[in-house]
Amino acid sequence: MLASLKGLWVTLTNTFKKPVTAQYPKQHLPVARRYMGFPVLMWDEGVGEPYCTGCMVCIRNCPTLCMSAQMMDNPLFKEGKSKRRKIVESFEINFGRCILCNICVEVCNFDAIEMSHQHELSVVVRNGNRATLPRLLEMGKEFQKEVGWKPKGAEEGAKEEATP
Amino acid sequence: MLRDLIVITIQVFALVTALTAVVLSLVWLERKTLARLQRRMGPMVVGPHGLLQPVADALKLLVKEDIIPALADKPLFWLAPLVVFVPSFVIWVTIPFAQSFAVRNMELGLFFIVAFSVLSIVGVVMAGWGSANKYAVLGGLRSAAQLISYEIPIIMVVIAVIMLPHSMNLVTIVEGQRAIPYALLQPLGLVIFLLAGVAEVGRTPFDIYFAESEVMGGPFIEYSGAHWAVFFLAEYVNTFTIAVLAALLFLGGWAFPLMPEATWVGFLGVLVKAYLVVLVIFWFRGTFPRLRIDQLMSFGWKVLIPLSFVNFGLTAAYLFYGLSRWSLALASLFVTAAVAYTIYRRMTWPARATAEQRLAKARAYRRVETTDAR
Amino acid sequence: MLSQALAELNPKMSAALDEVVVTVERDALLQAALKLRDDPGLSFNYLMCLSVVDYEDRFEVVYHLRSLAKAHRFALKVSLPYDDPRISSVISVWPGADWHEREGHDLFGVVFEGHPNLSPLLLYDGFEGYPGRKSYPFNDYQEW
Amino acid sequence: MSLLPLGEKVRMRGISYPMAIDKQLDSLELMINVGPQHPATHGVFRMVVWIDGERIVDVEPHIGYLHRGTEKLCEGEQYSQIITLFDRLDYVANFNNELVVCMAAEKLMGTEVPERAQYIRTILCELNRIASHMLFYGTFALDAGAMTPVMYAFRERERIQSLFEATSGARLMHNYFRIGGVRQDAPDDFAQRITTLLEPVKETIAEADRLITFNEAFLARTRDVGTIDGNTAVALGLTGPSLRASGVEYDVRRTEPYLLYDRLDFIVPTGDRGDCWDRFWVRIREMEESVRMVEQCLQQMQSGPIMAPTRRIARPPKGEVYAHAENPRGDLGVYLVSSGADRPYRLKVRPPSFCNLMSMKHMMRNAYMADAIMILGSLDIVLGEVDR
Repeated sequence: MLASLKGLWVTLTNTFKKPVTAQYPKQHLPVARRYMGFPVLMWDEGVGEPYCTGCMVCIRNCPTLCMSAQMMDNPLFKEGKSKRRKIVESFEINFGRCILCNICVEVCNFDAIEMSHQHELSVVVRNGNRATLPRLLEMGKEFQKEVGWKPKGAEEGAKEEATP
Repeated sequence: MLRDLIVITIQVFALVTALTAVVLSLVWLERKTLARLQRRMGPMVVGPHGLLQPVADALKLLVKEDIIPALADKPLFWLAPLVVFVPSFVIWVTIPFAQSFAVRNMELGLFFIVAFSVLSIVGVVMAGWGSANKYAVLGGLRSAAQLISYEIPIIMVVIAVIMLPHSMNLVTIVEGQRAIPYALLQPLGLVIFLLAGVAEVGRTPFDIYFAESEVMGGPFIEYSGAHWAVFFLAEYVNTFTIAVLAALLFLGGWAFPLMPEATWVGFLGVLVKAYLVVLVIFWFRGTFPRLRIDQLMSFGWKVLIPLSFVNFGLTAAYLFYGLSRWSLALASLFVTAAVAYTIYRRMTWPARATAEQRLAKARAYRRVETTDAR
Repeated sequence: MLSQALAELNPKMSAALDEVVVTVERDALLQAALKLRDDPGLSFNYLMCLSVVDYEDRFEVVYHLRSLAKAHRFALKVSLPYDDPRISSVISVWPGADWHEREGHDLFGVVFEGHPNLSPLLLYDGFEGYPGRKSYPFNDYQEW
Repeated sequence: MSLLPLGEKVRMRGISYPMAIDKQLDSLELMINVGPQHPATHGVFRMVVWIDGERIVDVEPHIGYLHRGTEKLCEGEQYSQIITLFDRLDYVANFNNELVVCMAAEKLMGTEVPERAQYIRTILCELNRIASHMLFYGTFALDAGAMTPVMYAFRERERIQSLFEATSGARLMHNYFRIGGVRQDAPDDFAQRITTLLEPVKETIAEADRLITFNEAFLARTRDVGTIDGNTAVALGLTGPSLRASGVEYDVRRTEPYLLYDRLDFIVPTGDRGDCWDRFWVRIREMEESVRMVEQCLQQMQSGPIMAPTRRIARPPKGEVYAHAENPRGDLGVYLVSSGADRPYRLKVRPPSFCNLMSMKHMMRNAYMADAIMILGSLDIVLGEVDR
């Protein structure tokens, strides 16, 4: 029974240590900088339009076929305000299907789509979480503000800062 | 006559209320204790530090739909919770909390308790059979075997305790411990009583008949709502009974040296001791894995029952030859330690030895490998 | 060594990257398997993987074998005609082939003769068709 | 009461015959469905158990409740997308799974993976092994009835997963390994984080020994339960720690070193009886070895490129390859047939849990009902991998 006494001692010593759990809905643990939440679209502050041109490369590469998009001529290009000839007209991501694999971000040539830190998007309806362009851009702006996002083309070679 | 009836009704009502309050506190205490053992927080939301959580649980259980399986044996299914519940409450009629603080102080109090505590087995087996569920049947059969075998060591230990003050009256037994608690005279008895008591109420490491990972709740698998709540209540009342009995029989109850003899002090003393024993039971639950049914039986029949006879024999020798108290205490302690060491030696020792051997072998193999590579 | 041991069974030897591949006739499979396991020089006692490959004109059953004592491995292949995919079961040689063969039967419809119980393993009872085959439609599932 | 009324024909083990009644004892076999929803089956797995009292007469496992057709799906996905599918096979050892499919494709393409990427992979795989074995340690103790170890084990798992999150961006489904390297370089404080992480892990492993490994009740439950000797284990195709517990020293890291295991100093703990306790003990010791390996890797690791120059869409040449690696659960193999396209022609996974589960029947013969749960737990199956 001596080994059992040892076991009792182990649990007893643990009793007087600090609990390691967090009270979830009240207390949110911080996520890492690289955390891959749901993908969102980025907003180009300088021009005032999304980075996304609706080129569909992410859609072709998505393993679960959770996105769809449409492209249109960019009105700002005609006015000479933007360098983008085409711009996204509509974009939809079904967050219920998305598996957060980061492939869309990797294949994107325009830094237009990023994995946000948003991960608490539960709904009660199947397919009830389809995000359209305005919502995606809204979430994207939030994410940009949260992490101080810059397009990768601008910070080439610059390393990501370490995370808490 | 009528006055007696009213008094008894009030007393019983008070008892039931008090026990329900105790059960609620135990539920909270268990959840918190286990949480702390596991470095969690436990219930924190309902009330300060989750104090009202058991109340919320109880309310939830009462309003929950009570499902009865279509193929269940309905009379058995309905009666089983009551058959488990009533004996566990009836016992309390004779348990004193202070010198003159019991519903009925009986001369054969301990006999009454032991006799009634066996009855709840019937209820568990009824629940197992009546649920029309194979897991429940398995659990019911297990419980019958387990509970009956573990009655014997308890009874033997209780007899050894009775021998010391020559009385079955709990008040007399406690008063007999004014000088020295029986836990110091019979440490072996206390250990056996605790182990067998834990088995009797079916808590880990002896929760075999409703082991969640094997028979998924055993006899109680099909119960829900209020029916299940009754079982739950009975389980906690039984746990508390074992704890209070341990406090009364071994830890000196309300009688401890150098304390005022006021009733409320005694009452508090019993309560504190009982809760400490309960904490130990919860601590066991947080630490040990459970045994298998055949191991449980062989532990009961081959270890606990012989040991309880040894305890009985030691006490008898002490009384017959009029030996000193210290000799009984030391002999009892020695037997306890020897048995504990034997079990350790037989189980853990060989395992440790083989583990060392194997590691040495694996390390030797690695050394050859690395020299070859170079 | 392999070719010697399997000489009378008419093996075809080839190499794929880092391992030896031997193809035998399907009638010779059991014989070859027994020899591979029991020959002290080979002692392929461990069946790592049993895969069925659908080449649309034929099936190939590939046995990846390993010898734990000799620490070598190779692949044994048997080619089966598409319309008659029968092969003898190697469960008597390597009992570990049990579920692999049931899976092959399940998904590809290859019949392993001599297997005691070829009931569906991964699919439910009464599933029609062999979903592992190339001819089984791919994308006609419905989202529910 | 509807417990098999007498005189009725009963279907047992696929055969229909009149009620089996033991003439001497008047006992009959009771058929029990353990699962698909049962706390001890670790997922949607069902075993039909015939018991005589508490003794198991026969057992028939049923799998396939989680069959997603991964192999078929792989034939329709590009190589980069397949990695996401492999994450979901063995969902407690994701990095190890990703590694095998990457290794298969790299072998076929002849890609040389840069050293730093190899180190990162080794570290992550070993950490994932610890995380996976921690889960085993917790759930196995939970099967045995001890409810505390699972909490301690998950505490360490959480620490490891937080590191994974900082490295790959996800706690479980990482999609981090790429054909030819890894997706991103490890964060700057990678080494330092791991060093701080390993201290409590080591402490927890030692705690496991004190708390449960040598506990008398635990030993009683696991010693000489579900024994399987080495030869039978090999014949049945048992792999990984379960095979090594039977005394067969087969570890892919040792016999066919992949990644950087030939540079690391580690031992392969083996058992000798092949019982549940041996399987448990081997896994606990493996955690210790993994900790040592991670420490060695951290010492040797240097900066450098993390991706081999590859094309964006991998197109391995025509051919076939069998790659395998030592997963926490055993030897995971991938047989990849390529037709030169950007999708595999056929991809067969040899999941270790699948092979381990097969031998369950052999171990459970004549065991007790409670032992069945322990045996199943000691095999440490992951149903995502068994059913694919």
